[in-house]
Amino acid sequence: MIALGQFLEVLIGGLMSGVLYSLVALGFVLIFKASGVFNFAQGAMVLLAGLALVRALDLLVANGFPLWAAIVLGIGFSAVIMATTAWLIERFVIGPLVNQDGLTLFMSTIGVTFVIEGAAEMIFGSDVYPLRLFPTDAWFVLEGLFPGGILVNKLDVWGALIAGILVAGLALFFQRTKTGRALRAVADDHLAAHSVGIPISWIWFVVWLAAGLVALVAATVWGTKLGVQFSITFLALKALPVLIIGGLTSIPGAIAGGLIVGAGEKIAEVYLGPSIGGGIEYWFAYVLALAVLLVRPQGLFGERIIERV
Amino acid sequence: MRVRDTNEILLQVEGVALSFGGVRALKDVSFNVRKGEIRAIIGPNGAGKTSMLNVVNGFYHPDRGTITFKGRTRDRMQPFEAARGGIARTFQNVALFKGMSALDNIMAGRTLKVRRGLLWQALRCGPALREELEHRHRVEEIIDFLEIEAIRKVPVGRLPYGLQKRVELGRALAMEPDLLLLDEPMAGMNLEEKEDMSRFIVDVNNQYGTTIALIEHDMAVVMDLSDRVAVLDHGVKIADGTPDEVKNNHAVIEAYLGVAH
Amino acid sequence: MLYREAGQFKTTYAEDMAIFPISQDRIALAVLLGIAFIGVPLLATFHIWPFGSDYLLWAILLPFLILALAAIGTNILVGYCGQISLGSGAFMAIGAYSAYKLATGVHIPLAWLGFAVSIPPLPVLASILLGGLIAAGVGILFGIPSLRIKGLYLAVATLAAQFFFDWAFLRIPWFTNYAPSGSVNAPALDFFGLIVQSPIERYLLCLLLLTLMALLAKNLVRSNLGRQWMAIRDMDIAAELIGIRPLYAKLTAFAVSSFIVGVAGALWAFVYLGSWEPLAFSIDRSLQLLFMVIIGGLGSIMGSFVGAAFILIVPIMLNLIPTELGVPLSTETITHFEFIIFGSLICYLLIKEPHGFARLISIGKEKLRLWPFPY
Amino acid sequence: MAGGGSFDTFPKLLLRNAAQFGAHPAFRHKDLGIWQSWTWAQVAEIVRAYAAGLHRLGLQPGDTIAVVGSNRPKLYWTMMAAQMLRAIPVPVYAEAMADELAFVLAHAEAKLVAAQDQEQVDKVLSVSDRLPQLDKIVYDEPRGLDGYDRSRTIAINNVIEEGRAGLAADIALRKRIDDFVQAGNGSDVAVILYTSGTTGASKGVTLSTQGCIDAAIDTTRFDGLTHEDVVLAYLPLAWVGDHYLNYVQGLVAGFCTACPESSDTIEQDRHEIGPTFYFAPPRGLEAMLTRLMIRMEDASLVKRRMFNYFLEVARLHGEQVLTGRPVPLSGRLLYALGRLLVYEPLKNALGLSRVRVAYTAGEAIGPDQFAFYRSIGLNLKQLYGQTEAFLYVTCQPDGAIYSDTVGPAAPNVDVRIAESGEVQFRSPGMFVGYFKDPAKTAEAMTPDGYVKTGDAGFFDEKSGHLKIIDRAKDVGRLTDGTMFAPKYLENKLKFFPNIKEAITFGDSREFVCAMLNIDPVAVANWAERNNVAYGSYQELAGHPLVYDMVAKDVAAVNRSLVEEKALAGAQIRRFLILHKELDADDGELTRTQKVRRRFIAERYAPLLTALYDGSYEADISTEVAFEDGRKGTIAARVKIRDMQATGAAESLGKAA
Repeated sequence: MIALGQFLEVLIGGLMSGVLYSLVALGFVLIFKASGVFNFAQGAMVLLAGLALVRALDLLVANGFPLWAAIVLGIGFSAVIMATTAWLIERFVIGPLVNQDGLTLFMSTIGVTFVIEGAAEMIFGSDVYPLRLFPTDAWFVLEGLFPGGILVNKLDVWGALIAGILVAGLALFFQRTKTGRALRAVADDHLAAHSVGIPISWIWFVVWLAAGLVALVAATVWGTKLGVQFSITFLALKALPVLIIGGLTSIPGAIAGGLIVGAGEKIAEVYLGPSIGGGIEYWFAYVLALAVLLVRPQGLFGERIIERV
Repeated sequence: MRVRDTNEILLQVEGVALSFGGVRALKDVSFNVRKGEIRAIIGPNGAGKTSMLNVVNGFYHPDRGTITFKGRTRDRMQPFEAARGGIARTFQNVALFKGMSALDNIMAGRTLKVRRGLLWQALRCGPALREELEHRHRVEEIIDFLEIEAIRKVPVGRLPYGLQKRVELGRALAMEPDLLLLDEPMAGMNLEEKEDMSRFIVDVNNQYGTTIALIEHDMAVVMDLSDRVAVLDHGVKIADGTPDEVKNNHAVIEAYLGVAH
Repeated sequence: MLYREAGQFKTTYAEDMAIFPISQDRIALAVLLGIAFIGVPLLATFHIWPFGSDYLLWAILLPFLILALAAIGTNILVGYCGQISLGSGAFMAIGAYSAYKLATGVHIPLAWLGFAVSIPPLPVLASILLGGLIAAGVGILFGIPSLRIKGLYLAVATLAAQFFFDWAFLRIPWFTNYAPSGSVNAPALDFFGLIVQSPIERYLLCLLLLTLMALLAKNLVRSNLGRQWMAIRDMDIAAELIGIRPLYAKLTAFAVSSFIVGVAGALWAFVYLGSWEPLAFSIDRSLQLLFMVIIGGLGSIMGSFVGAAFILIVPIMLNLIPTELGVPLSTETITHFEFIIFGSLICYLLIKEPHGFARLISIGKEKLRLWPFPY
Repeated sequence: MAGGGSFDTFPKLLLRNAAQFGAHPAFRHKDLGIWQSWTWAQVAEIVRAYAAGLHRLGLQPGDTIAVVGSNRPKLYWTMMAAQMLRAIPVPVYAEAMADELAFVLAHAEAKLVAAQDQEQVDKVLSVSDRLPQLDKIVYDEPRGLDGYDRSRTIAINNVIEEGRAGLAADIALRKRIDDFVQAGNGSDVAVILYTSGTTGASKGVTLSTQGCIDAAIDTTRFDGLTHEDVVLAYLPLAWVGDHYLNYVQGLVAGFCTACPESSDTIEQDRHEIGPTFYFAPPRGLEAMLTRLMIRMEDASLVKRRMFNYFLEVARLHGEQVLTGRPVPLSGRLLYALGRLLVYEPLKNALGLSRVRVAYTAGEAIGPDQFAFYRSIGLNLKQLYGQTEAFLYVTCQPDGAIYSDTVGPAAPNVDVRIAESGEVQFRSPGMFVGYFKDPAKTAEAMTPDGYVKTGDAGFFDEKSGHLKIIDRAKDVGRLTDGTMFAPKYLENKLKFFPNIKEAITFGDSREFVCAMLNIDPVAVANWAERNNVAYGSYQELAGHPLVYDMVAKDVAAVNRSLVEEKALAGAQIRRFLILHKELDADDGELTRTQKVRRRFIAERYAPLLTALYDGSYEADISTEVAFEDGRKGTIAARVKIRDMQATGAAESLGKAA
């Protein structure tokens, strides 16, 4: 019973933190779907959004704004920042590189990553800034079933909730809005965009903006969890294996991938870790992704790629 | 030296069918290529010509049917195995190695003939160097043959289309193939270039006795070039025979009137 | 203008295919090597400017030589074979730790079989080269996915290598000979009796290895194997149809690349750091190397040198110039500037000159050859 | 440096070279991407084997063997091998039409033909039915020929191989070849060069071995050519220039002859090989100059400024520096700088860096072009010669160079001006006669054994150099008996950028008049710069300002004539500018862009009369053919301008 309880606890914890990975992965998928760009900079964007938000909050609160107002303004501010970033990236990097091969685009986003990280820290500072948007204490559920019950972190629940809303929102956006449909068209082929009658540059701006906002959301959750700091970018890197597992082009895939990774690494850590020195989380996701690549290169939810001469 | 009029079959394609996700590109196509001949496969655009070539050199694997090359029937095989077997090929829209010079592109065609391995090549002395120089000499003969001395060291990306096609032919020749597949060798060329190219094709066939199978959608250019012509339309072989026979074949005329020219 | 080539003609293919067919270039190279092998040591021994202190030797030249070597390795994989790698740092680590184990004696207790394998400590040079070979082996292992997966996917595979080995060398005590701190010390650099100790000796050792391996690498990339790599990079389908086996081409690229990177890693640990921990080979190192080859020039050995030099010099300049101007920057700000400069430079080059500084240099050279004509 | 010495035949010279410079390169050929090279020793061995092979094919002393193709070592060797057998090589222009080829081969009774490639072989075969005496064709490049009738065509390589085998096997053969070499002497016919048939059917100029060698010894000494020198052989094999400058001088001096890879890589090949002795016809130099100026157009402004500045410096001091005359220090320094930044790089880019001596000849070269090349330090000189002389009649010695003379008589050449003003000469290299044509030979010679060049000229008082003014038959006289050389005047006029074509009249008239064509490009530019408005070529041609400008040029020509006593009287008194461009389609020019004086005189008769009846304008309407072939007529009123004869004309008058 204890064992099972502990397992459930680990599983739930894992799934929950998996949701956080999904949040970042969503950003990748958005951009990849629309522009075929494998956006290495997603992590940096989370950092930027987080820093912008937390610093704005601190400033506003310090100047005697009520918390709710500060939050609204702060989020507004960092949203503007993300919009600007999206515009800059489209205008100066992705725009000029249109029709380049994926590898070039990928490497360019590595460049972007560095610029964002450098600029973000230079402007907003490079310490650890605690962020308190959500309750971080825990519930104990099913105390009837298991002695001591199962610990569920409230923050994780919030995260899951937000992720759910986000996915629903995106789904609506893709299904209902003109731009959304245009995005799907572009994903299939760039020329189609013109037929839709929307300038490609606008579409890409929107995509990067969306990715930026997703990053902002992710930042709010993560910032609350571990405080806004540089290391967030590395956690964000984990979205890469999440994508590989879920499939680069599928939003559900991103979610599922996130959950798998999250649960997998926690379980591995707890049950395998001790025997081989621990810290498995550090690489588990990547090796899992590698394994998936070998059996199913397009990922669990991705479409098969057919080559023609 | 040209080996004509032997009836020895070099390539036999038997009842090949191929489809991509429901689209049937080839429906039960059969034809053969005799040793030493120039064989044309013509047909309007989208007749499945290129798919046919891709099946022959192992890039696509047919759903049904067999390919017999040099008496060996094989089912699934990788493109590089086809190359190893002696099948070379050029592409409809030139597929050169953009980052390399014309010379290097053709030198790359010698890969199958290279004997010395990694370490030797790294040291690049003794036998390895000697071998490299021999290959260079062989390649220079091809360059001379195709009259591209002047652009030897130019990155292929900078070459006009016509010359790129020549370099690509050179790369195929460097493999010293038994069967040379040419995918629309004269596509997008002006008249003069077309004449040059036809001359080269005939010379290759004469000089090196290479068997050539070429596909074209414009039948005019292949008629005075090839010994036998097969006609594909919508994945079906509708005619096969000497140029004259084919010219006067109703089905063929139909098919060609069908497409705007 | 400087190039007056009229009358330089080739009577053999060997001459025509030489690395430096133009005599002016050969002279320039000879001068450069002369300075590197004789000039610098002389100046350094007598502490003549700019070698008043060992700073230049220690803080710039030594890391430059080793990272240039690593960059060459990375360039073979990324630049010549077109296989992206975010794991070069890991392969440096593999080189370093394998060399360390070999040099300090390997002991593998196979308890369940009831006996143990042990190898006595090997000479340093042997350890370094074997370290490279082991890295090559691992490289092949992680290269295998590249047959099924392309570009971006491969990036993740190499990331897997990066993170896995970061972890392994940190958490598996066997690699560090159970050093409590987790940081290890290089053995004495004993080369057949002569101990490499002073900065100059270290400099010469690295210079020698770099020169040799650069030559071998250059030979490879201008031989058939190099052409196979580039063919795979430029158009893998066409490459297959002329008989190039993707398996062979890609795995050799991984092997050669990892070998060179591994050796560089061993040198970095043994000769430059002396004592180190896994952090020295983190993903930052991988990205740094990637930047070197992109900035220096994908698919160019010379570019690897240029890139390495550039990446090393910028931070120093960022430190020096403002100080000279009387507005010294905090180390933090410097790092931030570094990030921004490198990042934007990468984007700029990818857009404007995908072949990096190397191409710019060769364009300049062409201009000199055609002078006074523009083309 | 090597003279001919006692070596009176080419085979002997070849052996001498093999002995003296055995290890030195004799021939190079850019083939298969590299410069394939042969030392004198190797060449001697190959030629001997080749000769043996040809002997076995039945080539006898006195037989002729034609050589058709572009510059290839094997074709040069064919000539050597033939001469080794005391047979006579007959090089033929590679571009010759089948008929011309047929004529030459038939006339020369060629027994064998050495052809470069399939193209030439096909050409020969196509006319073989007209060539009863033709036995076999040997060819250099086998491509596409292996299907051919073995009994008629053989690869030169095989001939050489068989010869080699024969020599190895058969002592008698060896002996026979040696005997041929021994028996050979200076009186043997060395070669028959067919003059390209511009004037009627082409004539076979027969040259004696001794003559060739003596002439070459003189000129190689004159220019100090040695076995260290290198030439690029790119001019037609059959042209006397190539045969003399490369083949004969090569054997005499023992220098290396380099053959380009193909006609479209000549520039590249010249750049690689870097010749030390160079010949180019004025047209070639002109084209080279235009090309490089056009290329410079695209250079950055700064670079262009720099370039033009230093060309100006060169124009001021270049000639002096080259001929070692005193130059102000500032000039020296600037020129040195220019040499670093422009002249040397330029010569390098053109592949002329290593040239010690360069010649041009054949027609008059524009003084500006000539000056340009000399000013950047290229030792370019002029020579005057013809096939009958085996090239050299006169040539300019280093240090005494004038763009408008062709220099004093070449060593051991005896030049005189006949009463008629025709240039006549006697020279060591002069021809033996026209092959199978004593009549023409007699025509070409004076009773006292001088050769009539058919050119009119005179010796310049100051320099004592020969000036060629025109074809003798075109030279006329004014009614007062002054010599009138239309071509000479026309060239002088045409050297002005504004004047494209010029036709002068004066033969048996009392003074000289000129009809001019303005250069549309040059004048249009001028008009733009000076914002002169005009609607059409006709309007531009008739524009008074244009007349003024051209008048200046004409005046300049008149002034320059004053210098030359013989012609001072023949100054241009009146001129007009034609309302349309002379055009080959209207039959006013030959297809080679030469003006057809008589035709124009008829076509524009009204203008001609107007020129001489003193009226100041005249109406003319002419039929013209448009590009699309339609015919139409254009009418115009053309103005006529008077010119003042420059002072000296009067002084001449007084003198008379």
